[in-house]
Formats: sequence, C-alpha cells, structure tokens
Amino acid sequence: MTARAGADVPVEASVEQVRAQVAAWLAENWQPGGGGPQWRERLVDSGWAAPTWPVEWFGRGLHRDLRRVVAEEFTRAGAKPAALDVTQLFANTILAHGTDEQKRSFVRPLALGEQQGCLLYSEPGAGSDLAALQTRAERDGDTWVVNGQKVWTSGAREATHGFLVARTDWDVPKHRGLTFFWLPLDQPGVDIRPIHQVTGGSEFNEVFLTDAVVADSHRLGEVDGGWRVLQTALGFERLIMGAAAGGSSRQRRPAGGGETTLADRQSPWTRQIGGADYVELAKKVGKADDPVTRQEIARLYTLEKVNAWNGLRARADAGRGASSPLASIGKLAMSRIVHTGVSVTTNLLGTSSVLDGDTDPVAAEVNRSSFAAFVTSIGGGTDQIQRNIIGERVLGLPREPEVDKLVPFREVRKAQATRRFS
Amino acid sequence: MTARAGADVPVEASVEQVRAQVAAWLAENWQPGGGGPQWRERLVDSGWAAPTWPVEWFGRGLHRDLRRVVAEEFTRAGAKPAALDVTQLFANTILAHGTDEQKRSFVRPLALGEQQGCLLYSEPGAGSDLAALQTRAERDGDTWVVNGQKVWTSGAREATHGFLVARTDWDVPKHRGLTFFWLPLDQPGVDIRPIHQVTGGSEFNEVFLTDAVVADSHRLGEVDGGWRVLQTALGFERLIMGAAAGGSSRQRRPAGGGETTLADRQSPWTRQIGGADYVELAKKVGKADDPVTRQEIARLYTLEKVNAWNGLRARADAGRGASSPLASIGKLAMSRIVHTGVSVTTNLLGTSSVLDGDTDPVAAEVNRSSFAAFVTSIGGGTDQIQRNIIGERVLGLPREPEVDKLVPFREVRKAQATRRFS
Amino acid sequence: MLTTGQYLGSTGRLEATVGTFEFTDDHEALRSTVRAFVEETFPEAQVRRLMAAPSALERPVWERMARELGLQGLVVPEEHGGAGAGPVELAIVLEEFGRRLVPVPFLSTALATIALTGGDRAVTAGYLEAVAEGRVVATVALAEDDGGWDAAGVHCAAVSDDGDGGAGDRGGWRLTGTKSFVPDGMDADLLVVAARTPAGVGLFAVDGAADGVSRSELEVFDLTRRLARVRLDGVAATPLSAPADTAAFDRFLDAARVAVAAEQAGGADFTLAMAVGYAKERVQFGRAIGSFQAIKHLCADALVDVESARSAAYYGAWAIAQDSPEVATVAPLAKAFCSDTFFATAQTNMQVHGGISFTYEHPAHLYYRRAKSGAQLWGSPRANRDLLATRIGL
Amino acid sequence: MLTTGQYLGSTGRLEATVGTFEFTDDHEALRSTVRAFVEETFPEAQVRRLMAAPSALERPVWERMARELGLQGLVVPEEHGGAGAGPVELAIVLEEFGRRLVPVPFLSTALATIALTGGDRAVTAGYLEAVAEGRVVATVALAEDDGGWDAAGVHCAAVSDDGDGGAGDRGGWRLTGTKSFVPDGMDADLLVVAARTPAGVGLFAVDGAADGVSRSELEVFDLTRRLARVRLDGVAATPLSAPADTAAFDRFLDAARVAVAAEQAGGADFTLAMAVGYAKERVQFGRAIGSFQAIKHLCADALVDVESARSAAYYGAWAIAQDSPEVATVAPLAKAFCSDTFFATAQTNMQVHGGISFTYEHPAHLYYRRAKSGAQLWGSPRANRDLLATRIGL
Repeated sequence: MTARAGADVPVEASVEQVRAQVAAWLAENWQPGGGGPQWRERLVDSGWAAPTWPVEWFGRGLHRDLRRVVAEEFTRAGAKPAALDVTQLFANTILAHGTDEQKRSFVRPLALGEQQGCLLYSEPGAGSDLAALQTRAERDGDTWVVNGQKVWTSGAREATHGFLVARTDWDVPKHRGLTFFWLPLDQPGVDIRPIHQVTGGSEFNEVFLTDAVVADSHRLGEVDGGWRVLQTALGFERLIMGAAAGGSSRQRRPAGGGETTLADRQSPWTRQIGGADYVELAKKVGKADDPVTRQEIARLYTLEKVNAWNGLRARADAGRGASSPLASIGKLAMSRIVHTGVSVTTNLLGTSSVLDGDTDPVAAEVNRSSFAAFVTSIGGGTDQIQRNIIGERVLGLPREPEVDKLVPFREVRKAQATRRFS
Repeated sequence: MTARAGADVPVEASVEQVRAQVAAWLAENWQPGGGGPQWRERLVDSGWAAPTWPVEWFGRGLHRDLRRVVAEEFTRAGAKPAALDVTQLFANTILAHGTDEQKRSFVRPLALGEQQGCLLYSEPGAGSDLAALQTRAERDGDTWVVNGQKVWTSGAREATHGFLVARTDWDVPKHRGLTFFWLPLDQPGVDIRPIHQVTGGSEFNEVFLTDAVVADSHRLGEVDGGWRVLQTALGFERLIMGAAAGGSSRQRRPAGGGETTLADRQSPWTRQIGGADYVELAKKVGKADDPVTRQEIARLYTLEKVNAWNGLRARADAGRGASSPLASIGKLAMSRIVHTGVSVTTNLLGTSSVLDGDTDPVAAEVNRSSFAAFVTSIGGGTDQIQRNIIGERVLGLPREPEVDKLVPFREVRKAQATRRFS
Repeated sequence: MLTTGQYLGSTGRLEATVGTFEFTDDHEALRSTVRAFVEETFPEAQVRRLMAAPSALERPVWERMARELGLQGLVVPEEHGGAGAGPVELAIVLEEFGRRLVPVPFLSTALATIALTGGDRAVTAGYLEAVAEGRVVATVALAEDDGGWDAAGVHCAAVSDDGDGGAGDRGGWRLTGTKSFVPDGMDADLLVVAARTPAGVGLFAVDGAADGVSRSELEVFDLTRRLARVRLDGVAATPLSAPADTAAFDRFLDAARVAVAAEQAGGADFTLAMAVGYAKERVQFGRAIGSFQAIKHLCADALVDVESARSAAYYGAWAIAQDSPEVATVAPLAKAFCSDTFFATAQTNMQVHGGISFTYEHPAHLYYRRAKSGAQLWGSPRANRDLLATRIGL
Repeated sequence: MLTTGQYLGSTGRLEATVGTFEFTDDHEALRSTVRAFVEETFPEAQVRRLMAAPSALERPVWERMARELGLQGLVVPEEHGGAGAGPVELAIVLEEFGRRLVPVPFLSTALATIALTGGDRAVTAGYLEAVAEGRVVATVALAEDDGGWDAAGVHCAAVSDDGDGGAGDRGGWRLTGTKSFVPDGMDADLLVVAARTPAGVGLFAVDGAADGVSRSELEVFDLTRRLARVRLDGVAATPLSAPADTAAFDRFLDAARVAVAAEQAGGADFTLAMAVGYAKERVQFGRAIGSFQAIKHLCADALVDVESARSAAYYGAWAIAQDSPEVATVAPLAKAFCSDTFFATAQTNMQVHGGISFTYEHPAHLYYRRAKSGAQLWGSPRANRDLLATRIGL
C-alpha cells in the first residue's frame, strides 16, 4: 500500500473542497485513454476509488453525500472507474463484518477487481423464504465442508468467490442456525451451470456444492450469526438497486457511470425495446389518434412519471433526514410499469407481436421484455412479498402467524432442497 | 288440519302427472282474483304450497325437480303464492332440525304467513367470522336469558320471530359453544332499530337483546350444537340466493314468481338503474361511437353474459348430478359485474354523475347503485371470503393457520361486541 | 442538488427537472398549523352539522380563517394584502383541507384567486384584497349544462357594451348564458366566469349580487361540496385580462387541475389511513384483519398509489411555481391520477370496513362521495388523460 | 328443460336461449378418449421434441389420428367419410388439444374443414374426404402483412380465368397476393384462402403444390404454433361457394373464433391447474404457498375467469350448432374473453411459479407464449370487443 495523496480532506469537507481535491489529483494522475492495472492500483491506493470508505481501509472517509461530487469530477475528466463504494457490495459487507485480517486480505483485491463476488443465497427450496435454506456447512477442524445447491446466481461464471449462506445448526429456529462465508469458487466441489432462460439469455446460474471447502478464516461474523451479516449485505444490495432504479423505467445513467451494472443485469426492463418510445411507436403503427391507445399510453406515461417523482421525493426526504415510505414502494411500482409497458407495446404491435427473431426485431424485443417483466415482479422479492413488506414495515399492519418461527428447523416443513434446471 | 285432496300423487310422479294434478286442483280451488286467508289455508293444507315437503308435514313429498312444474301451473292459472318450499328458509330448517312438536307449532303458521322470521346471526364483532359471535344465552330453568347485539338483520321489523344463534359455552372453541333458537321478537327485551344506510334506505336493522327470553322448547337442535343447525339454515339461504341470482345481473323472474324476494332485498343491483340499458344510455349521451366506451360496454356485457352462462352450466351440471365449481363462483363474479356496471354508467354520465336526487334521477340511481355494489361485495361473505372459499373448497388449496381454532373462546382475541349504528 | 439534477424522461431525451420536493421548515410549519386548525375547527361532527345546514358557510369562521391564519390571502400578492405564497404552499393547505372534507368554500375561493392573480392587476387588485381579508367568498364558473370543462365547453356569451368586442377591448361587458356545476355557487359573492367573445374564451369577474344573476342549488352526491347552477342574463362583467385570451384561460385551467389534485391527494391519504387504522383494530378469526394478506395487500397497493398521487400533485405545484413548460403535461396527469387514486382508495376503504361502511353514521361514504364526484369535476380522468396524450405528442 | 328455458338478456328483452351445456355421455366419452390420446401421444417431452424439429408434422401420427380416432373427420359429414359431428364436439377436442399445446396442425385443419363444410359440396366433397382420411393437412390463409383478420383485411386478388368474375362465376380462378400469419402454412397440402373479387370476399381452395405458391416460415414467439407467409402468384384456385359471398365469409369467421376460443379455454384450464398444483406442493415459510391469500386469491380469481371462458366457448359452439342468431355476438365475445383469460391465467401461472417459471426447462413459458400469440391471431381481444359492441347495437 503506497502513501496516499490528499488524505488531508476532512470528513466534513465541503463540496467545493472535494471537487478541487479530486480535480487536482486527476490532473496529476489521469491520462486520457488510460485505465490499465497500474492506474487502477494508483486509484485504489489514493482512496478516490471508494471515497466513503474509512481512511485506514482504502477510502477517504468522506460523507456519503459527497460521493456524487467525486463521481462527477471523474466523469468530467473521462476517468473511470470511480466512486465504486456503493457498488462494492462485497467489500462493504466485509468492511462491516470482517476481521482486520479479512479486510486486509479481501478488500483491496476486490477494489482492484482481482477478486469478484457472486451471491450464493437462494436455493431451489429457499426463494421468498431465504431463511429456509438447506445447504449445509459442517465444521472439520479449521475448514468447513459445504453441500447443497444454490440458484439464480448471476455473475457466477465471472466471479472468484461467493457470499455463501449455509446452515450450520439444524436444531434451532431457521434464522438462528445460519453462517456466512466468503467461498472460493475455483475448487472441484463447486459446479457452476448456466440456466437456459426463457428470455434466451443465461445470466443466471445454478451452483452445485459437493464437499466444497471453505476455511474458517473466510467466515464472516459469528458461527450461526449469518442472518445478521446477510441483512447487512442485502441492505447494500438494495442501495445499489435503489441508486440504479432511480425512478424512471427508462435507462438511467447517473453521473458516476458504471453504477447500474448489477441493476441492469437484474432488471432487464432497463433494456426494454432499446429505450424505444411508445409515443413514436404509436405514430409509426398509425394508432396515435385511437382513443383507446391514447388512454393506455397516457396511463403508462403516468405510472412512469409518478414513479420517477417518487424517486426524487424519496431522495429529497432522505436529504432532509426524514424517513420516507417512498423507498419501499419503488420495486412494486416498477413491476406494474414493466407489465403495463409490455401490454401497451403488444397492443401497439397487434398481429405482428406474434413474430419474433429477425423476422420482426421490434416484436422480438417486446416479447423478450414480456418475460423480463417477470424478473421484476418475481426476482429480488416477488410483488406479493413486496406488498407484505409495505403492509408491515411501512403501514405497520400486523404480521401473519408464522408457523415456523419458533420451531427447530429440523422439524419445519421444508421445500425440496435441490432441483436441476440446466 | 283438513284432509288433503291429491295426496295420491306418488313421490316419483312424472311431470305430466303432476301438471295434471295441479291443474285439476287449481280448477277446483282457485278463483281468479282470490288469494285471501281462506285460500291460503286451503292451499297450505292441500300440500301444493310446498310440494317438496313430506306428506305428513304440509307437503306432497315431490322430488325437488318437480317443484318448478307446480310453480308453472300456478303461474299459468294466475294463482299465488305457490311452491314456496325453497323460500321457506325458516320452515325448512325447522323441518330439518326441529322436534315433531316444533314442526307442529311453527311450520304451518310459517306457511300461512302468520309467523315470519328474520336472521339474528351477524354481530358488530362477528361478520366474516360468524362463529366469533358474543351474544350470550344463559339457562334459567325452562327458559334462556339472552343478552347481546345483532346487526344487519333485514326484515326484522316485519318478523314475528328470529333465528337466533347465541353463545352458551365460553370454555370450548368458538364453533362448539353455540346454540340455535326460534326467538319471539314481541317482548320487552328485544329492541329493533333501523340502520340509516348510505343508499338512503333502512332495510337493515340492529337488534339489541337485553334480558330477552326464549323458552327451551324454542331451541332447535342440541344445546351447544347450534353451529350444525346454522350450517343447514345457511345452506337453505344459499339455495334461495342461487335460485334468484341465476346468472344474469338483470332482474330475473323465474316462472315460479315471488322467489326473488329475499335476494332482491339483499342484492339491490337487481334494481340497478331500473334495469336500464347501458347500450341505450350510451346512445343517449352520444358516446356510442367512442372506442373507449365501446370497449367498456363490451367488457361489461361479456361479464354479464359469461356469468349467465355459468349459471346455466351449473344447472345443467346439477341436472346430470355432476358436481360443479360453478355454483361457488357466482357471487364473486356478480361483485365484479356490479362494480364494473357502476364504473361504466358513471363514465357514461360524466359530469352529470355528480348530481343526485330529483335534479338528475338517472345519476341518483347510479349513485345509489354504487353503494349497493358494496352490499354485493361485502354482504353475505366479502369478496375476500369468497376467494378463500373458492380457493379452499373448489381448488383444494390448503387453509391458513387458524390461531383461534382450538382455543377456548373465552381466551380468543375478540372484536368489540357491540356498536350502535342507528 | 436535486434542483439541478437531470433525469431521462419517457421520450428518451434528457429533460431538466423542475426543483421539487424540497419542503422547507416553513412548509412543515404551514402544514402543522393548518392541520391543527382543521382538526379543531372541522371535526367530523362539525362537518356533518354543516352538511345538514342550509349553507356550509359560516362567516365568522371564514373571517377568522382570513384574519388569524391568512389562508384566503395565501397566494394573494403581498402588495394586495396577501402572503404572496405560491402553488406549493396552496397545495399543502388544500391537501390538509382535503383530508378532512372541510366543507367551507375554500377550494372555490382559491381557484378564483388563482384566476385573479393571473389577471390584470389594475382590474383584480380590489378583488384580491377583499378575498385576502375574508370579506368575500369567490368561486369559478366554468362548465355549463353539458358538463365540458375546457374552452370548447364555454358557450356563455360575453358581449361588449360599448367597445368593438375585440381582444383589446377593456370596456364594459355583459354576460348571457348558464353556468352549471359551480362549486359553492350559492354562497359566492364574486364569480369568476368563463365566457366566450367573438375572439376566444376569457375569464370575467361578476358580482354575485349583480342584476341578472339567478342561482339555484343542485342536488349532489357529494355531501361536502355544494354545487349551483347560475343563470346570467345580460349581467355586467369585467374581463380579468384581455377578454379573449384563451391561452391565459388554459394556463388557469392547468393551475386549477393541480390545485384540485392536491385536495384529492389529501383525501386519498386520509382515506387510506382510515382503512389501515381499521385493519389494525378490527379482529376476525382471532386476529386483526390487517394481518390477512387480502387486506394487507389492498392497503399496500393503495399506498403506492397514494404516495404517487402526492408526488404528482407536489410536482405539479412546483412546476407551476417555476413556470416550467412541464405544467402542460403534469397538470392533466395529476388531475387524472389523483382522481383515480382517491376513488380507488375510497373504494378500498369501503371494502376494508365491511358492513359498517354502508351505515350513514360511518364517515367512509363521505370520502367515497367526495372522490366519486371530484373525479368528474374539472374534467374526468379520461378527458384529462386524453389531453395528456395530446400534450406528450400523440 | 333448459333447452326451452328463457332468460332476460342484457338488452332487457326476453330472449330464447339456445340449448346449451347439455353434455351427453357421448361427449364425456369423446373427451376421455381425446384426453388419453393426447396425454399418451404428446407428453411434454414430445411437444418439446416437435418444437425443435424442422416440422411438427409427423405423417404417421397424423394418419393414426384420422384412422384410429377419426379426429380430422369429426366435423366432416358422414357422406364424405366423416363422423358428421358438430361444433360442440369439435370444441371438446380443441379444448383437449389446447390443454397440452399439441403442436400438430389440427386447429388449422379444423378451421379449413369448417370452411369446406360451409362450401358448395360439389366443390368440397373431395377435399373433405381427403381431410377425413388423414391424407392432407389443410389450413386457412386469412390475414396479410398488415395483420387484419376480417374481410376488410383481405387484399389478395381473385381473378376469373374465363368467366365474368361475377358472383355466380364458378369457372377457373387465379389468386395473386400475399397471405401471412398462416398457421402451419409450411406443412399444409391444402390452403383455404380468403381473396377479394370485384364483388366481395370469398374463400378459395388452393393446392399447396400448385404453380405460383411460394412459402416461407415466420419466426414466431409461440413455439408450439408455426406460422408461414404464403406468396400467391397467379395461382389456380377454386371458390368454395359463390366467390363473393362475404356473408358466408363472416359466418366462417364466427365459427373460427369459437373454435379458437375453445382451444384457448383448454389452455387456460390446464394452466390454472398447473398453478394450483404448484401452490399446493411448493413450501415456503413452513407451509404450502397456496395457503397464503396472495396466492390463493390469484388462483380463485383465475378460476372465475377460466370457468367463464369455458362457458363462453361452449355456448358459442352450441349457438353455431343450432344456427342461432346469437352466434354474431357470442363468437367475438368468446374469442376476446378466452384470449384475455388464457393470457391472464398464463401470467398468474408464471407469477405463482416464481423463479422456475423463467427457466426454459419449465413449461410455464410455453403456455405464456401460446396465450400471448393466440390473443392476437384471428383478431385481437380489442378488435373482437369492438365488433361485439357493434353487434349489440352500439
């Protein structure tokens, strides 16, 4: 680790101070067209790669509101990547729950891109009910032996490690017997298979774990304390999704650049008919004057707009430090938008919506989007789960009776633990 | 009881035999313009008033399919009432659960119209969850003393008696401590107050019971066995509603005449804008060519038609002795129809839908119907309860965990037992 | 930061956003003050008393609203005795009034005030002062018997007394025609009337007591908003600005749409709170009904709509405040969406309440009535959506 | 009894109902036979195999369907080698085929057969015999590149070889134009083509192997129903009846709508069963997800629609069987409603299944594809509802 220039910017630095610091550092270090490993290393060690991280851990200890300023300056200079903090789900979680040794070993490689992570949470039998996962980790001296199946893992084929949650105690209620690991993927016990999806792609994988091993030094948090670590990691994930979803269903490219990578992958609607414009499509197919079409398009436009405004309002609320119900409703609202969008565009295309592939690329894109809409209404918590969350956490309505809440997991009725899709 | 002519028609009588018997009896006994108490008495004693009842209890023991034939002959002759069996919810229940003494005392006065009943089931704290009722009946020698409040009682002011369900044991689960009575209403402990409804009417009442008394000889079924009797009575009620609802949302007048009385009262949609025709209304307001209106009306027409066809199909299934899911879906379907109907007619009226009363009688009727639609989607089991019933009884989906199922009612969390609306 | 932010609008182009949702402490203080006033002055029992009274207007209360709270003068410029506040502040007040179905003619007067502030101050200064002081109740008379809410629906004829009747004519004018669906039209001292000149549609001030004005109350479904039919028979009138300025009329309509939308958002918000409150308290099957997904999810869906409605109304108010071109799309959007949301929420509230919702004694029906009628007044959701479609390029 | 019953229709007038829903033991036997055949012959693995094959048609199976089950001859009159059954029986078979997404060209052939039976027997007898014997696969070519499904969408020109081209002309004809969205158009030996003469639109028989026929397969979203584009370049054709009988063409369209609706009702029914089955078996939070109201109520609402769709399709079939004037309204109604229901149910099924529904391996998407495409083929729900509106007097 080299000495870091600019570590003198105080935590409560003003916008203009930060802007000046970044500009100066970039003027000195960034060369247009650069971006190789050397640059990356210099960037990480400067603390500007993740300015909100602590000074002692590759950051500059900036207040989170200032991150955007850093990102803006990097964009202005054409330098990237920058202000990765938010997207560094893995590093952030390790910073929150790891030992100093773990921070030393994992965070810098992650910031440098030498290590990449994927999420080994969901299982065939644990989707909405994540705490019901049945992958087991059994201790064998200083290592753990892992057996089970994970699924819906995006990025698994590019990743070096995975955030693994596994069951380590079957005799306590479901939330209390889980442990969290940073599992190396390059080992014989890990078999990654892409899932052939209806959209035609294979972004998701299933991961079969057969006597896979992970050192106890790769355990994050306490044994059987994995649920708490998972909540932290999920919180960082929501932050990324929230930053990416923003509000509009249209492709949104915040100044920081690169921030939407994960969200793009998880919410393919953002690629919906190439950002095509349904107003233009309506004109093209000669339905601009059709009153039914006009009502439909006005409704869709309205849903998009109010969701965008909700996003702005949520940020304004957050800026004032006020708690806001708005942060919780975006995903459900987006689900309605994308399904409505599919319906509107299908109606616009009419008979030609039955076509696909090269025969009719516009229809093909709408059809693909029609499946992608279900990724929004199912993935990352179904619409039904979202309504529970809104009802309980925002409106304060009472929870349902939970039949498995206090029962040792061994005795709980469980779903089938494995199922091969690939 | 006089000797009954025509009691020689066999149980398995053919349609033509019955038709001839009824025609002959009517030719002898009915005089056009008649219908006074004497006629009614002769009718009841003949067994033609309720031909499906047992021969020994004022009926003719006819198969239920033949009732319609009797009704048709009465209609042809212009004689009424006839074939009351189905609508005789009270007598039917007493015939099913009463002692011979009770049948003797109550059934003939009911058939003659000398006694009339009302339903004392629902309470302010027991709506969807009828078994949670809290009206208490305590034994005092040969009588029971009743205290509590009933609500949503239609016809209470015209009735002489009520079917009362009251709690007689608080130390057993909720379904097991209820007892069923035929309560005389004309006593100081019974206070009937009409509820001022949003529709402007007062068809419903609340009934306050304060040390009201009912003889043990008026108890139907076992002590604490009231739930079973109630199920029988509810079954007869569904039969009436089913016969009346039939299928179409429009006023439906089966050949038997008079059968829709109770259903009319409970489902005011049948009086919706006087049976006015939304097609005609659309023309009148100049929207017949508006594509949005055309879609809306076609949708409403479709919902009405398919529900009517479901009704016909249910009857055809029943005729073949096949069980049919169709019988269970009519109420939920009707709820959608009436709410859609309100929406369509409101849109047709546009700005003038804000008017009411004599200023705009058509708007007034639509507005009244808009409230009446909630009587359909709430009364007699809400849409939500209907979906539970369809999901569980028709589709066989598992029930939810029931927190109060096995707990002594005394310990169950209860709703407020009384609430004054009038 | 947000006021200079950018987002990618639905047309795929980068659009500058108007500054929005930056509520200040002053805004919160205004909201608290109004909420406390409304809760104290218009509890449900008082609303029901005024519903049953011959008029919902009680002049002492009206004057106190002006004197102590300055509500009628809120958007009146300071030089004419008002607070000089703008559409955002008005939206906050209307939202609070909407929450409690306040039956006094505040919305009517506010709409008239919007029209007056958009007019020629030489003409409107006196009216604005009278409004701000609580001396007059005002309203706007837009639609006629055929129930149209835009310029095309204006048939009432404005004839110049002595001028040429052209666009520049500021002389005396006389109005003849019938306006209908006029909110609080029986109580209004001042009527702002939409009328047609040979050159276009404009707004005119008419003294409610003038010769030739005759009014009759309409029987209406909404028990907390009264409407009247007003016959004008050669009534003297003063144009608020150039008498045929249809563009000014359209601007006024957009401002009115947003104001009404804010009131509706308030009604929707309160109605949902009512449903949620009942779902927490009402026990069936041994547990609160709000623990059942059927009820919980109804409420969750309603929350998405209600918060979206509030966002739409606020965004509209800020767009007007900043004179953004987005007003043209936000205004019909907000009116349509807030109308639909309030009505849907009022229906959800009825359904969640079950049987008691159809007792006259329970307030659920009062919100249902307000929502059902308000949806049609100032243009139906459908008409507003069609206008939106036009304005986004269809 | 029901066949003579009466009910009050929506127009407020008493209408005689057609005899309906009186399924006989023969009907039930037909259903059982077809269901057993389909389940045995077209299990999911086989459907997937045919999806991937160059053609879904395997002649030996096709011939066995004709020979052993007599399915292609079901509605062919007995004098032409068929069973002489009617639309009700056909609806039962199509419903069963729809349940399992049977990818062979049965619906196409059935639609062609409907057209042939409605034609002049002197012309069609030979075709009918060949169909009944399983010697030919037939289809109907209605829409063209612009995707219209009624007479107005027919531009393909029919020109008389030697006659005067008038309504009575039964001479040789030649067709020129392009038909598109032709189901199973690559496999069909016989094409029934809608074409326009100077006097109107009629149906013509075209030999798939005739000179001037060129076909290309369309890439389609629905993996179990293939479509082709067929270019006709002065192709010899025979009118099925008077060549410009647009009324006969419309009658055919109504029969086609009902046939397609029956297939869709079957798809919807099976899809719902799939969702319900999964909801019973899938455990989350320690209990079957079907015990949660969110899932249970989705399924309950779907049941209302699915049973209603079946009723609509059956009623339509009976109306055709009895040549009732109600056909005119029931046919577009049934097509629109069954389309919407199948699509909504397919969506519900996807949602209930959660993540596994977007794996290619799970069949949910195959039903979704069928439902989404089928809704647009033979006229969209919207177009059919507009036609219904016209036919109920709007």
